[in-house]
Amino acid sequence: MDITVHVFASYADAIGSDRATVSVPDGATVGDLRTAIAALSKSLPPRPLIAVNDKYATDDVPVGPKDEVALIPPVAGG
Amino acid sequence: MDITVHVFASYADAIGSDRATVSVPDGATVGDLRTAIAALSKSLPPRPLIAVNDKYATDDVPVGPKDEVALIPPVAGG
Amino acid sequence: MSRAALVTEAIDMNAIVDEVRGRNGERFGAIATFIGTVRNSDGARAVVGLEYSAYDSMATKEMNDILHEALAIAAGAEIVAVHRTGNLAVGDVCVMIAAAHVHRASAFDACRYVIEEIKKRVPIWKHERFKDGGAEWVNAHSLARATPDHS
Amino acid sequence: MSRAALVTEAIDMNAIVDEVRGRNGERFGAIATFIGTVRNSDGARAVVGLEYSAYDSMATKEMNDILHEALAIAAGAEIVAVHRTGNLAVGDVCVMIAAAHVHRASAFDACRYVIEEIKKRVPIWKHERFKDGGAEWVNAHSLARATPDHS
Repeated sequence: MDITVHVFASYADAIGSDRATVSVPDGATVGDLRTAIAALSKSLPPRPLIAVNDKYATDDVPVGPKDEVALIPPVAGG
Repeated sequence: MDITVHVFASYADAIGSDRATVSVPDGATVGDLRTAIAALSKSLPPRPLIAVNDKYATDDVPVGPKDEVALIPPVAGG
Repeated sequence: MSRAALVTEAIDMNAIVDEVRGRNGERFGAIATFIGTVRNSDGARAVVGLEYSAYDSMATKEMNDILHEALAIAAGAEIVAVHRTGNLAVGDVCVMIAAAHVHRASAFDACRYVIEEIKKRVPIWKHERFKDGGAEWVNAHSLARATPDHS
Repeated sequence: MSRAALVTEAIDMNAIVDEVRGRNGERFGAIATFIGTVRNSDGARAVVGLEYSAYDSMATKEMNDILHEALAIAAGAEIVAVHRTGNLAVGDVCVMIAAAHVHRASAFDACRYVIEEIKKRVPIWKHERFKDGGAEWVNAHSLARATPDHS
């Protein structure tokens, strides 16, 4: 299945877009997604932080095409 | 010697004045003064807090007629 | 009513203090605030301005989660937390927290908790523009390194 | 310039924040404030107003001593502390501390230190007027007991 990922800030600069589509097997988890996303650019860290439906997600969380998935660079608010 | 003491807030209410004069021997200390002041009213505590020249003073501090002496009730600023 | 929000307009400090004080400002007694402003330098480099961007929906959710955690720490508090996004100039207020409580220790604790957690968790990013013509994502130096697993 | 003072007029919160921020508010990044207001009750009794009185010369000296101690804790901070005296209504601001620093931890520490020490040491007294017609010196209950030796 294809998962569309929102990409922000320095990571968007790294891949040249604020959106990316990655293919993962049906039944994939956040852990699988991280590996697939890291392969998009050498400038991304090997295990980038992922949010699913506005929540930081651990590797065991399942993802599907209806989930809102985002790639979260180190935050710098405040 | 006579020492004039500034009296504030609840202590002023207790003695009915914002100023009191107490007699202590020449060479007296804050400790002597506390005892003399406490005797002014039964509503005063036995060892009221004393400031000499705008500074909280311990019993060993000597006092003279030129010092500014004040009787300090429990503070309640802020 | 406690609330947390991203805002794009300038932050009015007096209005936020008045908001946590309530209509007559009479219930609480103690208000602690934190105000963050844009500094004119980052290390040795002179800053001329910056842009905050956010993952809006998640940032708003995280800020509200933080608020609820703070209200659990300081029961009965009234807390407002706002973070500005967009282009800011040096000296502009970028974030403000105000926490009102009957007891000052709780007001301070709530205020401090909210700003510390915002800095740790809320998906907001800062792009600084330098006097030397350069520009940089703050913390972008960690991009090439392994990002710690925050989860 | 850091400063501490007793004031008789209303406290302008925005003006004090602007004062510690400096002319362009650009040096510090972090400002912590504490604002104390007159509450509408003291325990079960409804308060209608109060009067703060002070031993002016000593209160000013103590507040400045406290400021210098805070500046030793948070080197490089800019701190303003003002305490109002006279008759105040419910909701009025009675005390405000603002501490600006490059680092937020130091801004919070300085702000907190100043308000805690003001409450402990500065010769200011509070005479509350109650809705039931009564009036009382706050803490006056300890008058008949032995006052602890603070020296």
